[in-house]
Amino acid sequence: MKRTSLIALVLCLVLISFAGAQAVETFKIAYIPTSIGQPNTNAWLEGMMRVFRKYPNVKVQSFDPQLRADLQVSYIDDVINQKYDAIVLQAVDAAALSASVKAAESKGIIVITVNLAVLAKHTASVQMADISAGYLVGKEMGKQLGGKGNVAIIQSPPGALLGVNREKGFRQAIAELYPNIKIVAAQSAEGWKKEIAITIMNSFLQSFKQLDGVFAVNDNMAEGAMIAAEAAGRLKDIKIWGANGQKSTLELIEQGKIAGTAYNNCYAQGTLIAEMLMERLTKHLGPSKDPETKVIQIPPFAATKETVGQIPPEDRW
Amino acid sequence: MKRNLLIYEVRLGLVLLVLMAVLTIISPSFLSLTNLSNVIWSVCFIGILSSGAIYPIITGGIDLSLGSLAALSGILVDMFMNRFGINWVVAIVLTVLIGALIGLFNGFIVAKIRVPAFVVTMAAKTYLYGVALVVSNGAMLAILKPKAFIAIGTGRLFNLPNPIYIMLVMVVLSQFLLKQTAFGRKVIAVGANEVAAKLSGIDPDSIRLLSYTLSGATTAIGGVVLASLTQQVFAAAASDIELNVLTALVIGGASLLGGKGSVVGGLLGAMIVAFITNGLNLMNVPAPYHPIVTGSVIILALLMNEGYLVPKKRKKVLGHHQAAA
Amino acid sequence: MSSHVVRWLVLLAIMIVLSLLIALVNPLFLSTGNLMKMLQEASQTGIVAVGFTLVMITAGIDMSIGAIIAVTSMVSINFISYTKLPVAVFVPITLLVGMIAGAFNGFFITRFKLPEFIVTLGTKSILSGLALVIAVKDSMGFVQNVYIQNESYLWFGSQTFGGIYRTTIAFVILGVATQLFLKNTRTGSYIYASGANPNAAKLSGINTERIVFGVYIFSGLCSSIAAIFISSRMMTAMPELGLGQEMDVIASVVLGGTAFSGGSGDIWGTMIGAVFLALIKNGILKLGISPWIQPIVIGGIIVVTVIIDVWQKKISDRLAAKAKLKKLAKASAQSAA
Amino acid sequence: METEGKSDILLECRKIVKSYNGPIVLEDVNFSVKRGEIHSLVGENGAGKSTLVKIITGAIERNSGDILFKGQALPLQYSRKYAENLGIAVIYQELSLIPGMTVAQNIFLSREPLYPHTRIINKRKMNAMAQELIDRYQFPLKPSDIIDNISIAQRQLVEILKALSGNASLMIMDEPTSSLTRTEVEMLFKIIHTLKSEGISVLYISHRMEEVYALSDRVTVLRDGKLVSVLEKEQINPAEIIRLMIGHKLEENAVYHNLPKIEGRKPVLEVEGLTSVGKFTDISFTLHEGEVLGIGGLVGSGRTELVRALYGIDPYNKGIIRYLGKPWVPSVHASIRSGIGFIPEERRIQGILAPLTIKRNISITNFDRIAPRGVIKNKQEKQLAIDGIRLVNVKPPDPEVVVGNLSGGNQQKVGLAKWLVRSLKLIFIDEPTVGIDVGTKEEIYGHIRTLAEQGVSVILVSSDLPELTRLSDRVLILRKGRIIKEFKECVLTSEKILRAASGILEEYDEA
Repeated sequence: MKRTSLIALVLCLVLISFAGAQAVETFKIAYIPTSIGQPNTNAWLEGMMRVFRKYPNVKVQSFDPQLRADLQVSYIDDVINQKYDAIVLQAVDAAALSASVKAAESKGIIVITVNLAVLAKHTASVQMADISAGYLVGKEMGKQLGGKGNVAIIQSPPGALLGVNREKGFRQAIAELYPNIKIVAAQSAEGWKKEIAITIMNSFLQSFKQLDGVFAVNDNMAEGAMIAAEAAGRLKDIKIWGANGQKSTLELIEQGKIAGTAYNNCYAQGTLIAEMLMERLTKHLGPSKDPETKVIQIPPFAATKETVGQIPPEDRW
Repeated sequence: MKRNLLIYEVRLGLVLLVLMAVLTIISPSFLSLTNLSNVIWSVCFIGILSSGAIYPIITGGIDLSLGSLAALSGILVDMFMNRFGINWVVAIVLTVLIGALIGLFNGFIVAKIRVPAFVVTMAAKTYLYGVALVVSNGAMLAILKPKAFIAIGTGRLFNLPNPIYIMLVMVVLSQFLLKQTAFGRKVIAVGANEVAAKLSGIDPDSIRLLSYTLSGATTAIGGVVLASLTQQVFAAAASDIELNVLTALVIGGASLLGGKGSVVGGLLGAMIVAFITNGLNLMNVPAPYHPIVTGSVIILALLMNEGYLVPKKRKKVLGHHQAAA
Repeated sequence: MSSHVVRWLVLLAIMIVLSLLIALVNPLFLSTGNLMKMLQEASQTGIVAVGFTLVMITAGIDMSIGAIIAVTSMVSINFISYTKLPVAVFVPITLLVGMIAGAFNGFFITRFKLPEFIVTLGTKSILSGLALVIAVKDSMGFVQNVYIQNESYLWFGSQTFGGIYRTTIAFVILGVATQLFLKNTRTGSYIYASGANPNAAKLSGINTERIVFGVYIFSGLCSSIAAIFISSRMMTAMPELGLGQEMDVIASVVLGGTAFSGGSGDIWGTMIGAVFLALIKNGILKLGISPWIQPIVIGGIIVVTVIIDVWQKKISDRLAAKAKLKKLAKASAQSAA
Repeated sequence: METEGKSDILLECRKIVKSYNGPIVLEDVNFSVKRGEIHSLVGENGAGKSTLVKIITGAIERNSGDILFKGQALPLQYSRKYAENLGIAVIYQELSLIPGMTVAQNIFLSREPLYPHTRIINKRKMNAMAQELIDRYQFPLKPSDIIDNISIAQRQLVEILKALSGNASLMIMDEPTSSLTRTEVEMLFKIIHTLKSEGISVLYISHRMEEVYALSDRVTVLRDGKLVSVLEKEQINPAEIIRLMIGHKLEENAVYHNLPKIEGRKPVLEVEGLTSVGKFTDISFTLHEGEVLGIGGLVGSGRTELVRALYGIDPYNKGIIRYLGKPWVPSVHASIRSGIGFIPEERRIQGILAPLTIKRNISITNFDRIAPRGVIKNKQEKQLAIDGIRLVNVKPPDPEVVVGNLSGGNQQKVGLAKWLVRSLKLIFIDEPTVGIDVGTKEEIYGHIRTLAEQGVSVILVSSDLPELTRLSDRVLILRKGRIIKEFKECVLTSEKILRAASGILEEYDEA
């Protein structure tokens, strides 16, 4: 038991050293993305911080749900218990988070969702509209293909709404605008993983001697598809599109290796969210009383070799 | 033992051939050099990790920290090369050394302090993920240079991707180390009967220590290769890969109670899974059905290996419990 | 036996110390609301862990628990969204599905003597696929997660007097019942026997196959119970719900002192283990530290805890040995005289 | 308990035939046990003893022949439970108790007293019943003892109680004394006689002739699956039994009595005042080249601890050891490198690597030879295994056979072989022939003597006194960690051995 208490003491020091000084009167904001360490989630945070840095009394705490809705739910409960003032949430699932969001707002916590509005009504949702992003990709790719050809899709894991919506939009565009473009295959990459996207692309290249376009529902997987196509020496004949517009992909677009992506200015998104929050917080407005969730859509921008130049370096994430 | 395991691996090989035959019939584009090389390519990462992960398992332990460590290694090698500007060869050596050290640390807690390997390495999985986040500033970093480094993962030799050669070399080395060296034999002995091994002049602790160190080192190599072929590193890069490695090894004849197993079997196991996935992709089977088929085939493969479903007289196999005794 | 009690005390001591430290940093940690929530999370893991403990006592392992949660929650979701059946009808059916899944494991493990680990991994894979297949879909065939409104179903995940979650109550009841069952019934002792020395158990006329079979069914049952509470509490379910929870469950059981070698361990330990894990994971969020550091601290605490556990065992053993030596010395002195 | 008339016979087997698809292991064996008699069943391994027992207990079915128990004919195929319910109980060689459970739980496992109309165990009642049994036979046990914490002998008592609680009328004991000390054996014998006096028949299976000799009312001898003969009380004598079992009279040279004088040989191991607190105290002796030094004494007298310390497994507190004249600090590694070998007790737990092949088991101590640079030379390894197998003639002589599947005797031979292939100077041997049949015993004795004749020094620890006296040039008797007696001269025939043995017993019982 002596040893136990000794260890305990050590732990005590460790923990306390970690525990930052808790300012007395602060706004505590919880940032709950689908997972940390992703370019877009980091960019949103950075975008928000560009605003929050001006307010010393704002403390932002991020959480790491590792793509698990049940963890997001549990984090929100915790945020409620800890009496945070606001939550910025990129929901893994629209239904799964509804109950929690409802609870949070009823406790006077402002909830702003990113990219995906949960079913329950909440203060605001700032979206890069997934469906229209997919639609945009479909439209642009169709143009590049001259309205005909074989196209394959690298899907997100089944049930991941973000990816699913983009795919929906894409399929919709193809169906409506290009009757001569055939969607020949669709395979989903477990965990949005790049190496798996490569494997899937390989099997596409294998099964289709004539493949003209590939839509990977995020840039990461598009890069994977690119690697595979390049290795097979068929990159020239295949227009690979992604969605998000992360920095590395934009560079590949400039090099002409990737055909394009639906670029979304995550910094701007983050900044917008932060400004809305500060507005309500400083005026102590609390969650909005409006009957409907205020949805702000940031129109996606089709970044291709031609247009990518228009994206200034400071907006590249 | 050796003879039995050989038989086991041969049987596994047969299962693989049957599978390939079936796939060729179903989808003609299956049996082509490019496709086969693609499939083998897709098991490279698992193959490389298995070549080291087999050792803790044979000593009756386990290493669940593979995924986090691999990701961390990728991040480290990138940091060395592109943040500190160290020559890529040196950077890789450093990374592998660090991987070995982390493995050694796990091994120390398991062998010397005698904490169950499962808990130790599971905790390691957790905190190494944290370390990876810290080192990478929680960012997903793209590796675009040096070209030589990228070539490791993306280059080709005799029209086959480099990783295949790397994996084959590691697997062969691992198999050789296990079957043809005193060290390997000692590892097996410790797994089979620690007391007897000890009385025969083997020091189980140091054998364990070395096993985990090996596992750490090979995992680091795997991480480097993964980083090079995806040209990108981040903390969650290889999350949960350890389960796939474990599955491969156990299909390959390894027993979680120790004393049994081989990396060649592990590779065959991984390929069985990979071929199924590939076949499903070629046939464009919708995602939900992939795991169903894979799972069923795994169980069928097991049944075959245990001597069921095959006409020849079934061989009595030890159940887990007897094996434990 | 007594050594068990000691290690519980040690674990509890560590828990108390940690709680106090966390409370120092953030008093909200000790608020009823938070404690109840912590217990609720412990219960969600714990309910599964109870079944898992029995599996491990028979020297087995069940990697399919997560997938069983996924598939069973999908089953009840289907009932809710496609039928008007009352909860009292479809919840039992859901539980039955869980038991069938467990029986599937049990069958291959006992009938064909396949290694538990890999069989259950196979099952996991199959079931997680099934969960996707049966998941509620929209017109375009994409998975669409339902927002549960069925009041009587939401009852399970809701709170009751004193803010206690019903999940917690269920966990306690299940835990205590199982513990009593293990220690006081014939079947209970058969379970230990089958894990500790299967051959001997067979010699005593125990049908170990049947025991193992039953244990996997029970594990399936526990997982499906958890599925109902979790989905009710989230007011929805996803086809990937529960996947990735295996590690937490195993960790609780192992921290609770049940060995992979079988024949030892009990539910008290598992319950403490589950609460311990929930405590760290919940407490860490109270420290206001970066999510990058959190896993490092959690991993660190777990390692330190198990090391302490080993030490306390070593110490008590050493004390015992010392006492024995004293006795021997006395004896030899007498014999010399 | 009447002993007149037909009912005199409890168990009768007529013309039992058993063959495991092909080879016939039992051929027309007739066998009977009377009520309240102690009946020994002897024969070499493979003679069919265990098969016959398995058939009687219902573990396996017979091909033909009748079994009558209490005059009732038993079906061709029946379960263990069925036999148990009839009153046929077995004390298994490998103890069949559940670790972690209490004595009471083990005694009543699967027969626990339940509360009416439930499956809930009535623990109070169960413990009371256990206590009752224990008192009745005055066993040194407590119902609440956890099995892991009691001695092997006590566990055996639990086994017996387990059988008694199922009110058995025939109790089959398979090698019950293999792991018991002399005094424990005597206690067991007392118990066996108590059982007899209660009219319970005991079917006793053992390789230890002196036990068979001391206990039996009748002895049935099997050889190669055939009944050789049934000896009545007066006909029983060890030499005769061995003759019947082995089939040919043991050539005289099988009994090693022409022991060479050890004077003038150079000392190999010199030990002075070796002490390990709580294990052994002030041990001093000198072991000469080619000498077999026996160490006797009760289990727990410090014999095993002593050799473990000398071999370098366990540390010791004080004392000086000289090996080949030079000061020596033992460590397993150093020992092996300098030509010292060690054959531990409990061969299955400590000796062999059960899941590995003979070849692998032999290599384990010889990496310096088959893998000088760390890489294994397959040819040498194979050759080494073949040599080893030939040296001790393991059956089957196939290096690739898994050791776990060999008979106890052959496992021990492999354990011996891995050392014999090395050029040894000194070897420690702990309980080499536990549970091994007479024939193999003789072989192993042969190897030990051959070692000695080749100039290898041997330290032999054994509870089997004939073994000690037959093989050793000198015997040290340990008691409570001290040397209390040294025997110099040795004896020849088994009767003399038995007499000497009991003589020795008196010697150290009074000390």
